[in-house]
Amino acid sequence: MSQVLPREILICTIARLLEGVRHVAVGASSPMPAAGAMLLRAMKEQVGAAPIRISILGSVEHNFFTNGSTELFDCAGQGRIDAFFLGGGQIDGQANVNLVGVGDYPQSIVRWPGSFGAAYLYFVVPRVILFREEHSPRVFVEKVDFISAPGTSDPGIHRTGGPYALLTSKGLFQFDKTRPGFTLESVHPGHDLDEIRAATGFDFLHDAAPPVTATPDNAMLALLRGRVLDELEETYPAFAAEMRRDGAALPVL
Amino acid sequence: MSQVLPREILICTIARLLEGVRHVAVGASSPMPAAGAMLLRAMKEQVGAAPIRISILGSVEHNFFTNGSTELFDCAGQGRIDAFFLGGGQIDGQANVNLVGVGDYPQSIVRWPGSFGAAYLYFVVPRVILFREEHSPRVFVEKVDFISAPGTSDPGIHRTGGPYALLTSKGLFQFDKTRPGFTLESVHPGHDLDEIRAATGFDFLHDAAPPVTATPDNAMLALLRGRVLDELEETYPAFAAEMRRDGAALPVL
Amino acid sequence: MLSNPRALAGAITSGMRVALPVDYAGVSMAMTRPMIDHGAGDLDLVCVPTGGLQVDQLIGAGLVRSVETSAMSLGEAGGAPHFNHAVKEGAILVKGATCPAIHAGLMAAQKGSPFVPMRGLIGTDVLHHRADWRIIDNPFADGGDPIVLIPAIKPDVAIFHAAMADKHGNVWIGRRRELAAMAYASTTTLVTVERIVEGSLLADEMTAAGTLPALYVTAIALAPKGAWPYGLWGEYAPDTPELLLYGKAARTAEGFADYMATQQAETVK
Amino acid sequence: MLSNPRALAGAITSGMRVALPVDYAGVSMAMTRPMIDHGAGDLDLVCVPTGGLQVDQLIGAGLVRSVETSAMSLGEAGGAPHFNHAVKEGAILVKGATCPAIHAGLMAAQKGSPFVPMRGLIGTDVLHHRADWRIIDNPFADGGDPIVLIPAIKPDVAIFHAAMADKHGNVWIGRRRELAAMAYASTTTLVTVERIVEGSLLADEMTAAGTLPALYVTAIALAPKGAWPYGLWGEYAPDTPELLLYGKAARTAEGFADYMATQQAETVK
Repeated sequence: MSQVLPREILICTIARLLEGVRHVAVGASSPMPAAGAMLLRAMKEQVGAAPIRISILGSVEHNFFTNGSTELFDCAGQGRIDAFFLGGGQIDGQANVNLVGVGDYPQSIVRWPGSFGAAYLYFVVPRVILFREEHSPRVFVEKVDFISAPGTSDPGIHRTGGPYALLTSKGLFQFDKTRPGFTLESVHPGHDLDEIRAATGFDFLHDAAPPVTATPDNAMLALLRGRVLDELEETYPAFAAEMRRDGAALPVL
Repeated sequence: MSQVLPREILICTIARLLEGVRHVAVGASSPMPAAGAMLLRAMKEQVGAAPIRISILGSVEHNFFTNGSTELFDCAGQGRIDAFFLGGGQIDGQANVNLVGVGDYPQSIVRWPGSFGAAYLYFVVPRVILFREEHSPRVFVEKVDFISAPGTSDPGIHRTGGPYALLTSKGLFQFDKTRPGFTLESVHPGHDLDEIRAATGFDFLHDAAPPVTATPDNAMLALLRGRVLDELEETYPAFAAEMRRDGAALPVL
Repeated sequence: MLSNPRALAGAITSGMRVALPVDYAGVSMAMTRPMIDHGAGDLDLVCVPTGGLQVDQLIGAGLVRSVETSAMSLGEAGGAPHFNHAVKEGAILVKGATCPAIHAGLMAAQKGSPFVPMRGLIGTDVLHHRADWRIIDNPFADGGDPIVLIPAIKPDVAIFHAAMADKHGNVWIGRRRELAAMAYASTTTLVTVERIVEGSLLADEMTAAGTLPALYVTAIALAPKGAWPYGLWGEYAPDTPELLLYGKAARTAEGFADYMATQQAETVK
Repeated sequence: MLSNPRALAGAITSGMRVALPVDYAGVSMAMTRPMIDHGAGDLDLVCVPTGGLQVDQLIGAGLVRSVETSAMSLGEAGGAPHFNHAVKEGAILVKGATCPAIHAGLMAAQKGSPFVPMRGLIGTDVLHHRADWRIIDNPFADGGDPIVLIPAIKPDVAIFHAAMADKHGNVWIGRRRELAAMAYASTTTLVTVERIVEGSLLADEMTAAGTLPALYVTAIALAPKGAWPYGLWGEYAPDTPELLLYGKAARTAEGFADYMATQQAETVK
């Protein structure tokens, strides 16, 4: 059995988080979410299960929309998008997401691009996966400086979507909206609970000895390294090449 | 000089009523409004004036819309349609229009097709020309049985459009929204005030001896009988043929 | 995803809200007979934005509970006989509308919004008879300025006919974008087409511009001349003599039964 | 109706509200330099729905009073340096939005409505900083159910780049229908195109499906490669090295001046 790259574990985890979706939308510059979605699609196809639709925003190749840039939001509002990914310059323990900046708005000290569609999509996409590789106290803060999209809403607020999980380079968290707060579900190979606690600016629940994130079996890995990287290459050529290079450098056990 | 057909007078009157518009929309089965608009367009072109745009609904040939059947209404709401024509099973002295039926709604005694877009367009098209050839007390009533579109609105109601004139086979009326009510502007050749009074179920203002509706000069008539009928033929072949046949039967003086 | 009109009709169940297009935009007449044979009734029809032959036949067959429409006619063939009769008898509920209000209701559903506002309407008997519409004062004005709110129209199924589809389920609707609006707003969408083309309609930007993506399409059936006797925008003209024939025949129950029986001979596969 | 980019820029006057498209949808970069040379300032930009290179250059040239946008970046080339600097200095007003809110505002203008409702937003700091938006309780709910209303966005002018136009003034926008939405909502629309084609784009149903009719188009100018260094959907890809070059150069006033001077040599007709 071959060794597994950290990014391969992330991609396979994303595929697992998407289990059961019919339609997933991913951002233009989100190769790992796209890879996870493509991996799940390939796995479903192998067993003859219902097909999964993947919309990659800004891609001419994987764009199923024909009504301009409003269609993604309309489609989500109609309940036709089951899963979406959000990053965030800051994410806090209530799953609030900040895409705008650090410091007092509008004259922030650090400024990120902006909220994009998050202030809407977070409310209407049932399974929003928070995905941020950098796992550090400057990203995972006690309280965000600006709420681009809130993790939870009061009961009287119409909301059909929200945070489902938080995936980082170190671990995987589930979100409990009743509490509200995150629970550490698993720690990626090579990391541990103390490290995650030190790198996380908010409190979270966890087992005394949390499990290790599952690594993919050989079949899943073969699919990812073969067909999925081929498919990925059309839209994310640089990322696919990097994955192949890193994969080739792995020692075979 | 040749004699003039009654319908030619109507078409030339329509062209005069449209003076100054940039964009006029006409219904699919409205050959005379279309002819009037085409006549004005041809006259403007002859003198090198700003062009007039004519949208004929339901026509593939004269359709400038590409956003489905909602576009006419959007376009009107944007203020891009200057003139439109409305008929009406009943029209009353307040310029209320009934396109639905006679008797108690919904189980009307007589039922017409329905309100179509009138309940909106009458509010947002600045120059709505009420056009109904049949001039009889059953059409021009004291009070309509169903208001598909009201002639006037209270001052607090947002309204940028409304009735501009009423043209029938017998005469031409202007509408005064402050009164509100109609004023007979002219009587078509071959008709008189007493006849119009008898045929009209509502009161209207008029001069003791109202003028006769202007007949077209030879240049206007030549344009109508030539180029305009040719243009009209593409969309309304039966109507154009009828006009040619009637014109050919006229004695030349 | 490729099927036939009878199988498509099988997806309709009693009590569904069904969106149907205006006569010139792509009426799936090919679905009318299969719907009647299938027999799912108590339908609430939404005409986008007006109705005609298909609606009249469905009413004649006793499948219709209510009709939301801004007009109903057979065009040159005059009034819609079964509609007019059913209204007079009180056999169906009519929700009278005006064209842009129906488009507005579909737009609200497309946007996932509970309503959209619409100018006009105030002082009309159209509004007067719509207890399901609301008036509020425009919150952006300094008091006053009443405006009507139209609630979202969310049909269970949209049914229409188009020129072509590909094997991936994409449907070319051209500039008849009300068909896309119907599909966006509806839970399921059933489409009959003149022809199935090779390749993907989304692969080329020219065809993609007029394409309703498969994402919104539940099932497609091949039905050449499937809008007949209506025309199909950009493809063929209406068959006016046939419409006149129907308009005359349908004035009596026997005439309607005879007409429909004759049609059946032609449309059964 | 056919003109050149400099003449088009002449139609812009100080204080206008200007709608500009997202980086991949057809930014008329060919208009940027003529706009700067023309010098009409105090512009209120509306990014549909996000901004980048063009907006940054207009800010750098001192022409911008405010920017309504849901995001601002140069993509792979990082943050927009002049935008970020101007925001920090308080030199421009930012009206922070979220993509569907900008589309909603344009849709309200397209429909001639004063506002449209939009789900989401409640509890965000985006909403908190928009005093021009309103919250009402959904009149169709049984009390409660707050919903945000977005007022109509009515730009004075929309400016974009497209693949082709015909001599009648019709513009082919393909499936980038946000360009049509911008034009519907705006008083005037200025368009640069890659090429002018013979005949009418409306004469054929295939091209008509992707065409913005001349009715909404004020003037058109030929500008081959007019989106460069951005790409044009379905035509050519973005020139990422050039974007990186700008991103680096524009960090200093001198770098920006040098960069713009070099561009001028290339774009002056």
